[in-house]
Amino acid sequence: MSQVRKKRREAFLLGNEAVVEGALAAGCTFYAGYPITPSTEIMETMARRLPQLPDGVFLQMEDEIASMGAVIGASLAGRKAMTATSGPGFSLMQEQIGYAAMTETPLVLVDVMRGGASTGLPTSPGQGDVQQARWGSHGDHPILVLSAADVPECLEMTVTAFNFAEKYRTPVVLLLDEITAHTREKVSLPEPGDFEVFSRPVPTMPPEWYKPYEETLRGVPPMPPLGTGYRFHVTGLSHDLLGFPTSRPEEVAALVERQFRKIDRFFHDVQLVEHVMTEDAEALVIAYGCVARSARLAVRQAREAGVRAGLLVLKTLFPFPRSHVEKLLRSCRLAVVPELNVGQISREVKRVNEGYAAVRTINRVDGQIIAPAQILKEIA
Amino acid sequence: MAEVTQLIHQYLRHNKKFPLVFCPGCGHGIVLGSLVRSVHALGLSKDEVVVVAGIGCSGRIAAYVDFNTVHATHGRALTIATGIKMANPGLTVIAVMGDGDAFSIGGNHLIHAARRNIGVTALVLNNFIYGMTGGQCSSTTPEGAYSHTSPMGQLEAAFDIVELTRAAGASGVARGTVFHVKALDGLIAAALSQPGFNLVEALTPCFTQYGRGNGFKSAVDMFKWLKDKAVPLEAYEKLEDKAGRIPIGVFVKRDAPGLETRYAAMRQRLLEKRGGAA
Amino acid sequence: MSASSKGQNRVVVYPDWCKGCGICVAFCPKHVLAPGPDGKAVVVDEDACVNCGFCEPHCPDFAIVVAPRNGNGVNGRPNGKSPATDATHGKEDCP
Amino acid sequence: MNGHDMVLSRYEIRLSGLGGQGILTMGRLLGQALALHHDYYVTQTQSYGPEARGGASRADLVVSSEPISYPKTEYLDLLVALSQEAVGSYAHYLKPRGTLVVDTGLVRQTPSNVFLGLPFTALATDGLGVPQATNVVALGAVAWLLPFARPEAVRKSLKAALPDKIRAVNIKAFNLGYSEAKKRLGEPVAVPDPTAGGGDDERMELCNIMADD
Repeated sequence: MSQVRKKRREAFLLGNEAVVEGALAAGCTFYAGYPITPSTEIMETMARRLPQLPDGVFLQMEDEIASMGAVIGASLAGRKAMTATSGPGFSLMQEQIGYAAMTETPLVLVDVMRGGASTGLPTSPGQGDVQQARWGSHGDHPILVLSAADVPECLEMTVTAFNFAEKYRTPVVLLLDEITAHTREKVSLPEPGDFEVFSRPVPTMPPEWYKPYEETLRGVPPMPPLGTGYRFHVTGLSHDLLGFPTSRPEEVAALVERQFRKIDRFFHDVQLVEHVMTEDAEALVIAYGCVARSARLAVRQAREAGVRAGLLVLKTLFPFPRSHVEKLLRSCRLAVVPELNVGQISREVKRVNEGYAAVRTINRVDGQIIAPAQILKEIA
Repeated sequence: MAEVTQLIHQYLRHNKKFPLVFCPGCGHGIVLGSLVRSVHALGLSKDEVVVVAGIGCSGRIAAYVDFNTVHATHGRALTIATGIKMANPGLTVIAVMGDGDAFSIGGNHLIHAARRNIGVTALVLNNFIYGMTGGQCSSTTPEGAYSHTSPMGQLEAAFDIVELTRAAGASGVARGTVFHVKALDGLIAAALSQPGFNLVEALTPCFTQYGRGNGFKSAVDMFKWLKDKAVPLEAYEKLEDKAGRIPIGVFVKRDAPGLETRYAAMRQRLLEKRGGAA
Repeated sequence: MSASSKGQNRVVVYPDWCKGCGICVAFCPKHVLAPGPDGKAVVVDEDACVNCGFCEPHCPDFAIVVAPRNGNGVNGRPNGKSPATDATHGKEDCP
Repeated sequence: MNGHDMVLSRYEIRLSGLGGQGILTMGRLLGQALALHHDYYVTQTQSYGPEARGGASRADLVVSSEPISYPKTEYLDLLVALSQEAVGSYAHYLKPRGTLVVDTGLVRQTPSNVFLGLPFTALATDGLGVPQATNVVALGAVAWLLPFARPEAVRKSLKAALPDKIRAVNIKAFNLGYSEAKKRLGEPVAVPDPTAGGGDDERMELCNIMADD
């Protein structure tokens, strides 16, 4: 993120509204969605903003499946497109997430997590969609999952989500929670040039030579908008370099391997974390989303009480930033993972821990945020 | 007539495997030919045509034609088509679907595509059955018909597709058959040239999965059945005994702009308002 | 399209693409086509063809071509070979 | 004039009342004024969902000179309660030296007799003839009571947020609340001094107050 900070236009925005500012700054011109609490303000703000753009398109679709379909269609036609939803809608979108991953269609999906399974707690925070964001769609596929903890970060991470989507030709899920989405804070409104903005690579060879799923240096094939002379086939079936269905084992394997490799090779680029006083930390908190804010206060309070506490904020949840976490686990005695679920990221932390540190979890699934005091109790 | 087949050859992807994947006597190839002839007749270039197909036998059509082709998820062809059309209204977007695609799993998308009158042509290949999965009943399987999932005869009524789509607000609704292929060419071409959402239902027999279990002796037998039972709408209305007869032709023809046109007009109004205020 | 073209047409079936569904055979008004030994359509009476326009668009597999004999041949090729396969053409030489 | 620059460490405010009283708007306006026209960090959250539709309504603000970690309120420095129900639900979240402000026309009972009160609804209804402006009258009082809030900043935020048609009456309502508070509630409330340690025990020096109008 290269954000230039200077005196500029400011606004007092909801996290959800900041997402829209980020999306527009990243070049998003297409939104299709279905209203659902607590993500609705994203859609409502898009409904006001997009028609004001010369080529902006806003669509309210009949359900979340259709929303994802429209977003995929728009992306194939060359648009930077997004949708937003919450738990129940996120479940409905899983089918199309897999399709986007398989066809390598860039898009951004913001999931504002609410409490509970099923209809659960529509107006309370939760973080129960973390593993679903990674593995919700059937079959092995790569995906990027990001998070944001405060309102300015909602804006920044939305830009990042679009950049990653375009750069790696992949669906990117930005996980927010009800607290982050519904908190108002001051945000500097982006001016053109504030953010580095990526757009997908397009083919530069004559159409007859274009192979839509050919290996490239980065593993990311160029992608022309529909209707520009490159007439190719897009399918969710396992496909060959030309995009046509294949079941030949070597072609199928090559496709899946490249799809993973295009992201695996760039872990250093996509795995974003923030270190807060971790250099000498004995007691480490690993957190993301609104819980990271509580953790920040708790860690400060612990430091004031003489405990060498530190905080690792995960901005990228998947691919799980293993190297960052592993390094800190080796140097601390205790790692505390507070989450608004029964233990979805702690599962990943434990997986990479390999006995270095004691891993404790704080889990809350009653629709209430984990308060700083609760975290402080575990680390102090 | 030589141009008929040779024309189609020009629109096929020559690196694809032929013959077509469809069973002997399947009407899908005929619809594919009809689609190609309609596009050709309208003088559209291959580049400006997008075919979005669903899942099922009909979905395989997309891979064969040398347009921009998208093979979507099951039932979702119209959603992707909607996104494409709104993103680039200059494209001619055709959603090719089967009866399962369009009326069962994608039924909601169909009525909403019709309601918002998005400028997409839905070409539905209705064979009354789920062919690719091996012959299960669909929401257009006639009452009483046999299938692997209605082994005692279908209890449920079939959708009246014309009334459904008409009520939902489509610009155009038409029905043709693969036996009446010249007429079908015309129906598709008319649908492609009319603004808004246009649905063409093409009755295309599936002998393998539907015909065999329902008293047909061969694919040819099913074509004969279509020939006998399908009646042009005007004649159908005059029939005294309509039982078992299928009206074909144009049922709905409204002059209504597509959503993409209305959207562009709204954007233009906003632009002018801002320009005027400035 | 009319009887006046009788005896002036060349009818080609590409056996590679024909699946032997029998539609062309069943509906040909002049019995130009008949099922061959493998079930695929063969041309048995080309001279009878009046180019009525049924078989070509009704062939689900794009395997039949009917063209005037005095024209440039089928697909611009004098012997009407399949553009995709160049396979042996149908028995258009049969009486 | 009110509105001193003060160093704040998590000053927590809750505005509460019934659905329809405009509590959420009041929270947004106050937050906007403090965040955009003062040098403070502000987080504003609010109640959503059936709770917000059914009866109770609340908007919370945390105001601080430092970046705010935990965005929700924990212990309130200021509670504005425009209904009896709100007093009952939230009074126990007040810090020991926190300030309770109630609508004396609607709240019959308070947990202790240490509270400030004005008949906001009556002021809006009888004074202005616009009962819908109750929230803005209360906002005026809050602007007076918060020693660090600059009334002209709140007015600016009000003007920016409201459509022309109702702007004038709301500015009037704001001024009414501000001047009534100044007249009847005494000085702005004390704000804990974070540099003094045990801030709750420290009381602010009273401000020199000049009426804005």
